[in-house]
Amino acid sequence: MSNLGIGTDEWVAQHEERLASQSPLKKLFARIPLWAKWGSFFLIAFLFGMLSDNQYLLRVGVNLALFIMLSYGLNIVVGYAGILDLGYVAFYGFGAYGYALLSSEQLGQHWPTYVTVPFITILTAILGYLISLPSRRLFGDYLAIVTLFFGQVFVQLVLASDNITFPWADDYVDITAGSNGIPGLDTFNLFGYIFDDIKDYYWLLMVIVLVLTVAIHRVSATRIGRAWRTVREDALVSEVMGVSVKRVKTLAFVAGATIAGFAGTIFAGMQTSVFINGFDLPLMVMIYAAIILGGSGSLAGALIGAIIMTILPELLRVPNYGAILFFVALLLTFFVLSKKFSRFLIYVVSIILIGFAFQLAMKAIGVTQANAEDWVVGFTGDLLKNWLFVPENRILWGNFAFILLLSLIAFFSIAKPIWKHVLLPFIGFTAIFLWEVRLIADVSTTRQLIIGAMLVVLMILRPQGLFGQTRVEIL
Amino acid sequence: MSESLLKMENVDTFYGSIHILQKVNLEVGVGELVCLLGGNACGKSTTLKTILGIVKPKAGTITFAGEDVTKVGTPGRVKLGMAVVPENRRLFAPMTVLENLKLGAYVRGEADPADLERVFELFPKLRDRQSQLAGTLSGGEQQMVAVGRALMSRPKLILMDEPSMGLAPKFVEQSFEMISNLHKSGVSMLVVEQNANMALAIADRGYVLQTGRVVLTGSAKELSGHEELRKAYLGR
Amino acid sequence: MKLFSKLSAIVASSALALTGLVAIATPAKAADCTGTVAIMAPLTGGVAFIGKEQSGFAQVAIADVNAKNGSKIEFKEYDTQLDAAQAATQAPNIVANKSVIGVVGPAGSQEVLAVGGLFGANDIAVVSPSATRTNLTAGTYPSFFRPIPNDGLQGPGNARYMVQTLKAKEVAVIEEKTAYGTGLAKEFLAEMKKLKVKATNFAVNEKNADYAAVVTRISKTADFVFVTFQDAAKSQQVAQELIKQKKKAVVFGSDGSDQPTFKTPGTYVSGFAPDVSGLAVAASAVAAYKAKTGATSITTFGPPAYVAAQVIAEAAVRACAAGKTGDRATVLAEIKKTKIKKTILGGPLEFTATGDVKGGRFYIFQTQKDGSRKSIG
Amino acid sequence: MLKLSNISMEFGALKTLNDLSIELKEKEIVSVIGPNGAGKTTLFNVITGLYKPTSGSVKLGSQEMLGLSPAEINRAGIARTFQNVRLFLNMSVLENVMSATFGRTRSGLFSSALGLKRSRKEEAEVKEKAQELLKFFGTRLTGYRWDQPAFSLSYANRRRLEIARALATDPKVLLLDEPAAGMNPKETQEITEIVGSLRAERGLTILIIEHDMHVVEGVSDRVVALDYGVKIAEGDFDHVATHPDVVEAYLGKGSTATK
Amino acid sequence: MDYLGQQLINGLTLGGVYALIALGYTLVYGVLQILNFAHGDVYMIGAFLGFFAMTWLGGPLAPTVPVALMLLVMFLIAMMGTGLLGIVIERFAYRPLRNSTRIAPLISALGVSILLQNGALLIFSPSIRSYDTSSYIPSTLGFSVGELTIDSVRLGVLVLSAVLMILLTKWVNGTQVGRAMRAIAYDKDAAVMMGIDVDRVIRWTFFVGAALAGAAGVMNGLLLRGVSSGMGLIPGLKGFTAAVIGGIGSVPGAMLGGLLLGVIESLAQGYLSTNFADTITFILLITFMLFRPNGILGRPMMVKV
Repeated sequence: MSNLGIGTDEWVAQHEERLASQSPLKKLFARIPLWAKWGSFFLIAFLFGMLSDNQYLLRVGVNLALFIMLSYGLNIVVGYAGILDLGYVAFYGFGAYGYALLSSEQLGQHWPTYVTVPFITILTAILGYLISLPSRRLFGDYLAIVTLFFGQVFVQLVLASDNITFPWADDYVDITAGSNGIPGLDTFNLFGYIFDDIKDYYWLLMVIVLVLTVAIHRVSATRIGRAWRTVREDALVSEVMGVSVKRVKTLAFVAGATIAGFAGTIFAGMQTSVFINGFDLPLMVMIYAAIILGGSGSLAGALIGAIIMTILPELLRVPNYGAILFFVALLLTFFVLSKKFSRFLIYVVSIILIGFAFQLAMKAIGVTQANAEDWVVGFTGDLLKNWLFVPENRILWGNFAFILLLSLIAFFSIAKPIWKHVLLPFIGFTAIFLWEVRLIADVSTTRQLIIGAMLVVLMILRPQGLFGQTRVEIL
Repeated sequence: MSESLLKMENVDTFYGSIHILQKVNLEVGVGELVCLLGGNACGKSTTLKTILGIVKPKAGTITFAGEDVTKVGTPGRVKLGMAVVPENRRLFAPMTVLENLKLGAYVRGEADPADLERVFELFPKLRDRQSQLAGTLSGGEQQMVAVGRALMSRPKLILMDEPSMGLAPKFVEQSFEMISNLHKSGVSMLVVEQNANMALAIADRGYVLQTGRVVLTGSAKELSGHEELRKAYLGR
Repeated sequence: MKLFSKLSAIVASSALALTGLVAIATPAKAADCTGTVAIMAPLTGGVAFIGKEQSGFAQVAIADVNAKNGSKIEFKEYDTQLDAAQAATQAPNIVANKSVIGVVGPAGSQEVLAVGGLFGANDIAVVSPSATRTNLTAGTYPSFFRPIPNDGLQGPGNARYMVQTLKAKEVAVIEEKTAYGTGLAKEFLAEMKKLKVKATNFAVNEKNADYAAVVTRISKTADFVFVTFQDAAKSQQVAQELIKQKKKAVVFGSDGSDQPTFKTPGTYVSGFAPDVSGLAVAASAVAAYKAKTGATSITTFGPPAYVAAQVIAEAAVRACAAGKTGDRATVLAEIKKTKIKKTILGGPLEFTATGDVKGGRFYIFQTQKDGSRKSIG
Repeated sequence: MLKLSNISMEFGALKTLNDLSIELKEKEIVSVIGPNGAGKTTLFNVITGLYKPTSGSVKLGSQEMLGLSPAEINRAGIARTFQNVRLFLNMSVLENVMSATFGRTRSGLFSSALGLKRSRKEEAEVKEKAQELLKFFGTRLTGYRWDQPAFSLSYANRRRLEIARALATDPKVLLLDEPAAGMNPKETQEITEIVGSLRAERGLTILIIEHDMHVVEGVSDRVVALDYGVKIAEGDFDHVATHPDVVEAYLGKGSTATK
Repeated sequence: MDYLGQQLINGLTLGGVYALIALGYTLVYGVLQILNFAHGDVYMIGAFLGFFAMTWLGGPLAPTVPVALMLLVMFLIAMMGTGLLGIVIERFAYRPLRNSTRIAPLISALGVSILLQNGALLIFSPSIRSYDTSSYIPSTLGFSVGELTIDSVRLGVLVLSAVLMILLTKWVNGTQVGRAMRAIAYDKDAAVMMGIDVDRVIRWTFFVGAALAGAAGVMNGLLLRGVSSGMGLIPGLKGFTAAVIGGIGSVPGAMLGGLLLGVIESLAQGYLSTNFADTITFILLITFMLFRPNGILGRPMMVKV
């Protein structure tokens, strides 16, 4: 009776248990020092820059670096300070258009790069400050919508400002060239060094990203960073604990805006043209996806998220990569769902059998088979062409398969366990059929479908993002 | 002990990988008032959630009113006759008192006027306030609405989660008086309390929970006299 | 053990996938005449209908050329979402792909601006089926061609027809703020100014959905409403709304409106083919396209893409005949010599020195009571 | 030290505080009791600047607090805890405490980003201070606990952490809102002792809201009883606890049972 | 005066459509506090379903059934279809995330939006469909008051959206499910303890919200004709805007917000520059939000300490 343990601290008692429940991989990863993880990323980036001359890959690298800057910036605003800023991408556009107007024939200005870039970056910071002023009064979703409006005002203003008529003037004034965009910008020219190769931008951006990483990491771990997070957690308490909430929020807003504006100037110099549709909601959405996938509030998460959102869509342009992703995901899903290896094998065999049965059935009812040349795309098609029966009217069959698959999955989710086992192989077969008949042939749409599915699945599996901590929120 | 109303047998509950309840056995008889005591994070509210079916146990069975309800969801259990007065009362503040009461009868479909009448008889104050927003009531009145709401589903068993928490001494007293009266009128109850002194004063029996295990059980009288419990929970 | 068996299964399945990958890495057996035509188009996103149709028609054209000449020319899609930055990212990818001999696209003038220089420097022909901005053929992009007339032809042409033939006294313009719509409206307005006819411009956002408010603004005395939409359903809406609001003005659509959904009787539309509906030369291509994609209708964006792909593929075949299979410079030179008697657009095709259609012109139709179109000029 | 004079607070027609005056001398511990809804927490909100009272004044020493922002009031030397424990749940225990030093530290965005010596030194000091404050609560909040997110703490520990966080702002006056709520008798006793030692060791002036009469009796120099925003009794514990109005409105007839 | 009247009618009809979309946002937000960004795409699917119902019931030029019946069936099919879609979306994309942070469902919703858009692209092909009703609902049908003309479709849209909104208000305020919905909105855990089947109520919420979007989709088709896979983005955004300026979570607020937005847009286009109309609309909305930070009918956020 004496060791009932009444009154001992419960969590202390469970400490060991919680430690033991961590997976070994996680522990191993936790043991690698921070600098080594980051270092390896920059080392790879460095080696790639040294070794590669592939213009396309370098361009993707530059896009990635710009995207990293954007997600770093947004991560400060959303991830650290918890301000849901849906107009963030306007700062990027502002930076780009600012640079464009001062470095092109549009207004006949050709300022030197070392003046334009700091000038525009500071101007973006001021803009960020001005926009944060009215935003101080607002919270949560109301702030989100107002920032969204700001973003839209920017887009609409740029679109409309190619045709400003004044009551006193006969002709109209064209400032931004509207939907025509501004082509023919000066590339960067730093004290005589002309950035005429994509690699110049690659190195420039690598240095910037490195510096930003170190700087943001330091800030986030110290006084200001802590204050940002307290504001995110509970602004009211933060204020009561002596944090000047308005100032700290403004600081986050301005810091994010500045980074975005800076990135914008580099983008404009690299691209040597700017068009407004590149600074609208779709990009905004992608940046959000990046930081949330990576784990909102985590610097590494912002980086990984940016990598996923930049590299994956590029990879998926190649049908075979898409196929690998699809089949590996399919196998993995079946593996996880079957729980036992033997059952997994049964599923696979069943799918194969269903394929042959389908073939026989189709031939029996006299459906004409499509010419293999018409539908085989990529290596999986080659592998499967003798097994998979593809009817002639592929599009129609594909559409039916699509709807059938969705219905099967819907049934699966509510079915009794026994029926689930029966349904699974059919789901698998329908998925493969759909993939080969319809999806792989239409890479671009498929690419979007995969990205969409990935966002949903990743969020369900890891709602806090890849590098995010489990969070609790009190509303 | 009389005929059993609620029975938990060897219940194990997990949050993720953390083992919260470990082989918990607990029983409430018809017409009994049982209290569940324990310190912070010992699993008291998890026990309550497990009984209500909000948390599903990994092992063990829960029987209620003669039926195995281990796999039954919360609505089903409420339909069978469980009702709860949650911690901090948890009224629907922006809704009227009447709406709150009607929600108590949710599982029965539309509320029965006779049930409403019974609640108003029990708490005449509420009758005048039925169209007032619940959030604007005083602490004691809120407690009445919470109990009234629980009664609306004609429960066989009322679960009370920390009825004294955050209340002024006077209201605490009223609260326990109310519990005691309800008990006397024949309702079975399970009361979860930090305030062991008061709980034991009105309960028939009690359980002490510690790190997810039932470490002590007995009649209220036995527990009040238990030396170690005294030292840990009852203060002086 | 459990973990191990799981892992091994994963490894096995990925290995299987990798073997497959290696298998396709080995090149297909070389045929006599090869090469890849890259298709740059907005295949997803808000205006996917443009890209999908262009790509579909281009594929049909390549298949047709292959069938006719026994060549094995392939195609590859590059999705740009009508975004210049994405086009610029894909351009070096296309340049790096040594088998690419020419590009169908990009769809938008702004994309051509972003990638034209790079392709020009690499002797890759760019044949855009829908980039109509006038200044693209100013000589800056030596490898740029388009099988369709430019805005400089359509805008002023329509203006003159409206004023001189249809005797318009007052005109309203609905300028859709896209690269296409703005460019065209500017050319049109400039000509109207020259002709000294009152023209009021209403610039509207592409994302605008309801044109009732704009129609209400249109003066009661206006004779015509010139619209520069890319989606004919919008032109139809404006036409119907004019009737509902009892305005006398008649919609005059640019080639973007040249689709069957725009069919209010009495309206006008300009297009670059003499008669789109029931054009015999185009029938088989249209049928093939519909069968291939499952589309139910076509717009004006598709057929030019057929011609663009045809131009490249045929040039490639001629290059092969000259023993220069897959040589970009030769293909480019051959494209300059293009001479097609009758394209599926209904007319002959030759290019000027700067890449425009030689003798290109627009045709004007009026919609009849039964919804059919009658060519009137 | 802290002087509230003639404070009235109205929400529409509702008067939550009515011409209330309370004065705290240096190092004094005063308890505020009263039924739920009597205006106790409103009083705290007025003192910390979250609510602007309709009339009255709040003075810390000779400095007027009304009109200052909550952050400024905090930096002037008033810190508080919250009735329903409001920690920065997703930050570590240590960070929770460190964050409260914001008003007493200087390093800005750039000096942090550049990792200047000044900022690193400050950071080290802040960390040391936070650890020291946490040690104040014995072993409950030390060791591996420092890096744990605050949401993983038990209810009682959250209350303790909240007090530590308030202390990190270097207050002269500490306002505690039901520090013993949700604690069992043993833990309650611990809190009582801690409150006592806060005054003894750190020289704090403390205003405390509490329902648990053991705590009130154990710590208070003086007790103020409120009902409907009006002061109904003031004096030492025994005086207030036996005051008929207090018994009627707050303690109830069988008040001894609660005790 | 006529001009103003005409513009007001233009604005109100457009606003009616916005309001129906906004209601879906507000219902879901009210109950789950998540922004269902896939809502605009549900609306798009509704427009497609209505289109197919229309073509199925007789070619666009020759209706084989009475027009009224055809319209009824179009709305029914679109609303049932999108309603079910709403349930499926909730089941797969939101339910697993119900206890995570608020921002996770946002991304999941984004994924659903991409899936729906591109799925529609795949299945419905990229062709732009057009509701061609001119032959059996003549453009000239309607009535005039002086110079003011109100055509039949606009009037129908206005009346139908008003009816749907009234029904919805009744549903939310007067039924057990509606009450349960509000209870969940305020305190989900407490609602669970009352024995409320939260899953079921949320399913209902999604069904009703999505069905309203479906109705809006059909209305949009009848009113504005063009239907394509990418059409959901902007109306979705407008609906969201309307919901927020009305006070998100408030049903009457969403209606007012929608109508207000429609009217502002119309007047900005009608009286000021069409070129700057969107800019002006957004600046007006920003100003409005600054003066009424919680929207028209949103409850001010209580500072709870």
